[in-house]
Amino acid sequence: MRGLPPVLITAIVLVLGFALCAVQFPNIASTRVVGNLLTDNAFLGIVAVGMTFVIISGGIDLSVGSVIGFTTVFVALAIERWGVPPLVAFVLILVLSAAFGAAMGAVIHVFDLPPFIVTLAGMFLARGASFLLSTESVPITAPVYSTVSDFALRMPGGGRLTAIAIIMLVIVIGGALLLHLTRFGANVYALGGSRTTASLMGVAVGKMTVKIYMLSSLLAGIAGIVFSFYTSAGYSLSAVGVELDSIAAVVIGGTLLTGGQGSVIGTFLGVLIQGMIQTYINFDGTLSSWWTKIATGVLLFAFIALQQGLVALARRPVAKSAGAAT
Amino acid sequence: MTALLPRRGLAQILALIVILAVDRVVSPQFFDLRLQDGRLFGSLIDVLNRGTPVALLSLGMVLVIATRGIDLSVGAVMAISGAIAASLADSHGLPVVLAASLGAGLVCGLWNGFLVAVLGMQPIVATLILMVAGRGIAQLITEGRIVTFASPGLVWLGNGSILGLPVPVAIALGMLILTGAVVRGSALGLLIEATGGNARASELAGVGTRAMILSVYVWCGVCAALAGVIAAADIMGADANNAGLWLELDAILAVVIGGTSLFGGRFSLVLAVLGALIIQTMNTGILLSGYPPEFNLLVKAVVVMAVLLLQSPKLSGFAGIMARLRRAKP
Amino acid sequence: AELTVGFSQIGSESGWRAAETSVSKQEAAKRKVNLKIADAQQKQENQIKAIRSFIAQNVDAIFLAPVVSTGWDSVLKEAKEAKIPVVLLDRDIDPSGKELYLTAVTSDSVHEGEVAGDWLAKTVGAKACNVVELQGTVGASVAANRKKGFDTAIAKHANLKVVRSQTGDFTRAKGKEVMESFIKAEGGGKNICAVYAHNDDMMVGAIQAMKEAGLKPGKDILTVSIDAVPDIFKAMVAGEANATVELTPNMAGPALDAVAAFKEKGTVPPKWIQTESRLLTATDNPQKEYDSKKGLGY
Amino acid sequence: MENSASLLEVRGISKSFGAVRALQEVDFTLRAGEIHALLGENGAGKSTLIKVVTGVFPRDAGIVRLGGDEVAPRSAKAALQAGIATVYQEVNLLPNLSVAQNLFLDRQPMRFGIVREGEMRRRAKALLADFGLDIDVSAPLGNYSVAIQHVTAIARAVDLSARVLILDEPTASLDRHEVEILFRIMRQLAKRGIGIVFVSHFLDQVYEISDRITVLRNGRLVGERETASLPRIELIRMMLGRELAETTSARAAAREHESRKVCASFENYGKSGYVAPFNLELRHREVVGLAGLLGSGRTETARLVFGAERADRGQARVEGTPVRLQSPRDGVRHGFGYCPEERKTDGIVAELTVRENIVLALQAKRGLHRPLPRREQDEIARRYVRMLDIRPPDPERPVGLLSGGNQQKVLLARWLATSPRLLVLDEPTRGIDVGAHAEIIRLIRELCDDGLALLVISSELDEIVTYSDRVVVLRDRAHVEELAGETIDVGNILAAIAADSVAVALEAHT
Ligand SMILES: Nc1ncnc2c1ncn2[C@@H]1O[C@H](COP(=O)(O)OP(=O)(O)OP(=O)(O)O)[C@@H](O)[C@H]1O
Ligand SMILES: Nc1ncnc2c1ncn2[C@@H]1O[C@H](COP(=O)(O)OP(=O)(O)OP(=O)(O)O)[C@@H](O)[C@H]1O
Ligand SMILES: [Mg+2]
Ligand SMILES: [Mg+2]
Repeated sequence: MRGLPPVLITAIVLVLGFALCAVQFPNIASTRVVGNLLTDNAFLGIVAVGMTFVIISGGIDLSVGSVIGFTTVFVALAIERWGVPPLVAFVLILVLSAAFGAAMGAVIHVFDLPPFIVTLAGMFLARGASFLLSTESVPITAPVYSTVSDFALRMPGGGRLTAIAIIMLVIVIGGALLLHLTRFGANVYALGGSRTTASLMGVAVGKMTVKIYMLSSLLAGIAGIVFSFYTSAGYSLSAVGVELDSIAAVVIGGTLLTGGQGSVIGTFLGVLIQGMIQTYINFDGTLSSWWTKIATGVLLFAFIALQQGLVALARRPVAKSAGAAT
Repeated sequence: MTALLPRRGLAQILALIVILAVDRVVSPQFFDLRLQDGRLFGSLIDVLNRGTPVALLSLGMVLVIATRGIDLSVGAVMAISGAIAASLADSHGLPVVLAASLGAGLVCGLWNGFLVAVLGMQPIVATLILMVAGRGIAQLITEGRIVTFASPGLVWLGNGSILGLPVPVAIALGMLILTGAVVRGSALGLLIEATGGNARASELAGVGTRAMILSVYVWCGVCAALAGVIAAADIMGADANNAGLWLELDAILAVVIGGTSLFGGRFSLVLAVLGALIIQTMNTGILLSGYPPEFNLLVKAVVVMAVLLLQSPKLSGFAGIMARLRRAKP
Repeated sequence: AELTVGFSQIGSESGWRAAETSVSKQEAAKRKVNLKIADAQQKQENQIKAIRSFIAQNVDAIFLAPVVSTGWDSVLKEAKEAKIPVVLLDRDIDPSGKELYLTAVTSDSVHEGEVAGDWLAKTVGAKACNVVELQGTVGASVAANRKKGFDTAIAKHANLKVVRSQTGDFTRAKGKEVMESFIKAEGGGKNICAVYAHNDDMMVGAIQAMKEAGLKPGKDILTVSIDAVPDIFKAMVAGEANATVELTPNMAGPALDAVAAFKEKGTVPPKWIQTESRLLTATDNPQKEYDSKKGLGY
Repeated sequence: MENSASLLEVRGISKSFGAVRALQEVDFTLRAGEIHALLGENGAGKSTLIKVVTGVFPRDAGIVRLGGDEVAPRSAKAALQAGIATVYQEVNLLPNLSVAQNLFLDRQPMRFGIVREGEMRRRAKALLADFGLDIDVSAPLGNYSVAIQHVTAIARAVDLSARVLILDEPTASLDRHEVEILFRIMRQLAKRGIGIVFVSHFLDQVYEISDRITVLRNGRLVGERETASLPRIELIRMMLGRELAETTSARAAAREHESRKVCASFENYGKSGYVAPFNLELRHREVVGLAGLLGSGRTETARLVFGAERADRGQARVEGTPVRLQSPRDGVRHGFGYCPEERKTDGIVAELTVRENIVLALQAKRGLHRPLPRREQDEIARRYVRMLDIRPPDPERPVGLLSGGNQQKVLLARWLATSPRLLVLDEPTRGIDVGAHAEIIRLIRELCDDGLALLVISSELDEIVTYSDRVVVLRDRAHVEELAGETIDVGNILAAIAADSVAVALEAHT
């Protein structure tokens, strides 16, 4: 199975980290904290799934944070000010964000421009558009919101598996299936291997590029809706910097930024590792703003170094299979 | 007719001219210059002066990107060096202050280079570590305060003038010439381009690719540190919380607008600096225009896309458009 | 027993914020309260995470300096379920969440803008006056409120007009850059009669820009800003700044007292403990203000 | 076969890249059921013609008819759908995907929108079995040697070819045995009525397999002939536009062995899991050939000798002095040079110009502080462009835009420019046209006479026999035999390669 060993290693790193944290703060080892970890990182997990596709295909999408921000504002205004029923608002925003991603993908392909820059422009655009919609934060009072926010499966030990956590888990599983079991997924890897070669082998590179960025923006839209559930509000400055968090999660999860390798499950573990770091720092609670940043950096380094070390260890020199059998 | 014009850089120059023209439209006094206390004064000078930090960053960034890397930590390094400069300014002489803050940039660059070249981490995550932690270090130095200083030497670096030009602009020009001389005067330029173009092949050709990668990150760190010192000198204080915030994106943008590919290889220092100027010309234009700030990002997005499309290989810039027109005729 | 209080702080985006953090620590130490501060790095999601982890740790009270006014309902409900009182510091949240917190210790940022506007109107008198405005970060509620208050105050005076308004992101560097362009756009500064900045840091940058343009801030151009950080008093002493509206960094003191009273005697504090928005000008002994504030971690 | 209908008709195709006119009014006709060789020098335009036909490059002029209907595929996918399957010269497959995925990319067996992994693997195994390959098809393709990758690419194209199969230098990295298998399959396909275009620089193979030959020169059509009625000399004249004294496979006169000083020696040198420890002496004025099957460890030996791979045992000496070869830099410092076999990934820096690629190793050797002045660079570049006949003779052209064979020459020039004492050449003539092939072999001999020590790897045993003074034979990543002097001939080498299965070797030889 492609990408499994690094994923296992990432999982080991996560469990190890969790155990270490639990030794220091026994409270961490509770379903409550685990539930929180899933809920608090739900939107990050969802965008990171989309980012995984983009990065494996050899691209990058810097616009996701802004798309989340835009989505929250749009949804809030649609429901609260324009009187659109919530479900219709969701459909509208998902169509809108998918179209936005498709447009970025098309520009990247047609004009042969670097994704980094095109999506950077997309990031400015989406954030700018949300400022235009509203610079104030808009509370959402629709009953769906309180129903969804209050919904949770109780786990033994008082933990709550919330609706948004469930949405995230479903998307992670769906993403993994899409990436690893479908033709679309294989083509994503193919693009990451080499766009030229993939094209010579008959992959419709242009269509794929459009679809991949569309998927990423669509998931960012869903993440935006989840974020609006999470905060019951729309705010133009929400989710600033999420693009970097999700890229970090994807990379920690063992996906190569150069494309062609990686997995959705790895990304999910990467998200959890980042959540762990955050939780640890919150539990510690003695860190000043600057020590928080330094500790985040150090822990990020420690996790990546540990993981790379383990991967290097695991990569035993395997004799290459010999040539033709005669 | 294309033979008369430089092939590279045409799109950038064109873009700059167009944006300058737009600036002139939104602000009729854009090209006014006058002498004020022995120093030129006017919007054009503002463009140069405000563009300096990003121009300096892009000088380092362009080399990093040429090796197929990226450095997200430059904003944080600016904050660190600014913090160090500000805390030492009133108790030490200018040489010590500069040595300490540029030294800090060098150490930061070494760290990034070590992670990328020796540990083999992917540049974007390797430098993300310092991007996060570095600002923390800067805040640790200032303890979250804005550390102000009055040392005339350092203040002069930010606000003085040489031959009518603001000192930061002179410094940036000097750094451009210095970097150009080092990179193109030695074999560094060729070896960096080879490393970025095909690291495996270059390694096999005997190029010390690790040393190349290490050195570009170090230089990037030093450039960022210098930008940080200038940014601190400009406001006579180190604002560790905000100095250089998100400037890494502007620097990367400048490099790309300057025509250097994010996939490494060929690079141009002058065009990267030109890219920084294009961005600043746009920013200054936005400020002068009087539009409500809610529009800032939208305008930025549109201009960036326009500039990029102008140099898209598919349209192959201006020349491509001309060729198309010519072909369409018969 | 010793109280443990979790404080979800926004971050350290400005000198004022750093001062609030360090004053909070001092106030907690004074009262022998164990204060756990989680820094959210300007992100709401981090604040929510922090509150959740405070709940998981079963603290005695939670202080929250909300980065944005909305989106706290569900997490504050969790706190309420866990019977942990929540006190808002420095900023208020959306009215729908009223019953979810014990009290809010805040200033009124609309009022701050009004104080600034009133001062300017009074100082200018009947003379026509073009004002330029340095806004805070686009989208920040404080920025919107301070703008709103100021606008309301000067709306009564037809001679006052805001001619330019741009964001300076609450920072010195941007304040300086934006002021430079204002000066260029307004006839070298000749058409500007006053600057209003949403915080002092931007004003300090703007003052430099004016000086470099050969203008005399405080004389040629009046200045009024908000926060009362030490450096603005330095400028006042030098005659380069005219007025500032104080935003006290001591929000934790009253909050801690309210919590202690609530825990010991069950005293329910008022829903809003408003801090004073003092107007401080050059006549209010800026040197003394500077000396008293210098050590607070701004 | 004579009267079979024309399947693929190309008329008046032209294609320019900027100022370079790669194709001018080329006609080409492929009939159903024939194997048609497309020949020409390096840079003649063969690959370009193929890419224009399959829609990878847009064409400037001309038409393409497939089975009588005009077609204008605008992408490789469209060409595939029209029934034209192609193995392109340079880009093969995707090393990050599994072998099975590579074989079935974009046409995987599906059920309910889900790829049937098991079924796909089964089919992949069956497909490769036709080529005598039994490998783990779920492993990433990149884990396998170039040869296996190439076979996979061919297998994919064969499986895809509905009407036309185009093979651009498919045999460049195959050994005799695999070439045999390929030819067998090509004949089967032709019998089924599929038209096959075959590009190769191996004239023996062309005569063995093709029915008809089309020759291009400088982007123009020279002519189309029946293979059977075209004498070899005549074919070469068509390709080169001049006579060529055909290289004989006769050995060069044996040179004095004693007079040669040892240049570099390796004692018990090796790396575990890579190559078994070996002893090797390389002398000035001497060519040592490395022979063996694919995967026998020739490239690995070369990399160890050059320093591209670190040995974990043994001692290396240069001119008698013990040295440590830790990195390519060490190799370069000691005056070694190495032309790797995978020129695209390990050799050229595509974006840089011919000049820059040529001076790269020399500059790396001189160090940063002594940049070659531009004038000197130009001079070096011009010298080698002329000496090796690199085309187009423009030193300022990005090397990635050169044809495959010309890229190979640029690599050779890179190392010659460093005036090395030892040159390691891994498949130096791969993809090189007959003219240049003769040139390079002549060059190898000359260099050798000038005192250079050479270690040459080649899958063409004739070639090895022609220039080698000694031949080291490898099997299973170990040096198994050394032949010298009169004992060097193709038969002996084959015997050594397959010492334990002589029969196979003999069969392959015929
Ligand atoms: N993408 C390209 N851009 C510019 N020039 C090109 C490009 N591809 C090929 N050329 C030029 O077109 C000419 C024909 O090249 P082509 O690759 O078709 O030769 P070839 O006959 O296949 O040679 P070889 O036997 O070496 O593979 C060469 O001069 C080459 O430099
Ligand atoms: N350490 C390495 N790093 C990168 N590539 C390697 C390394 N070792 C071997 N290779 C490549 O892997 C392939 C495996 O070589 P292979 O097993 O085919 O040996 P060989 O005897 O040299 O065969 P041939 O030269 O005919 O392909 C070679 O193409 C070689 O270039
Ligand atoms: Mg070719
Ligand atoms: Mg080999």
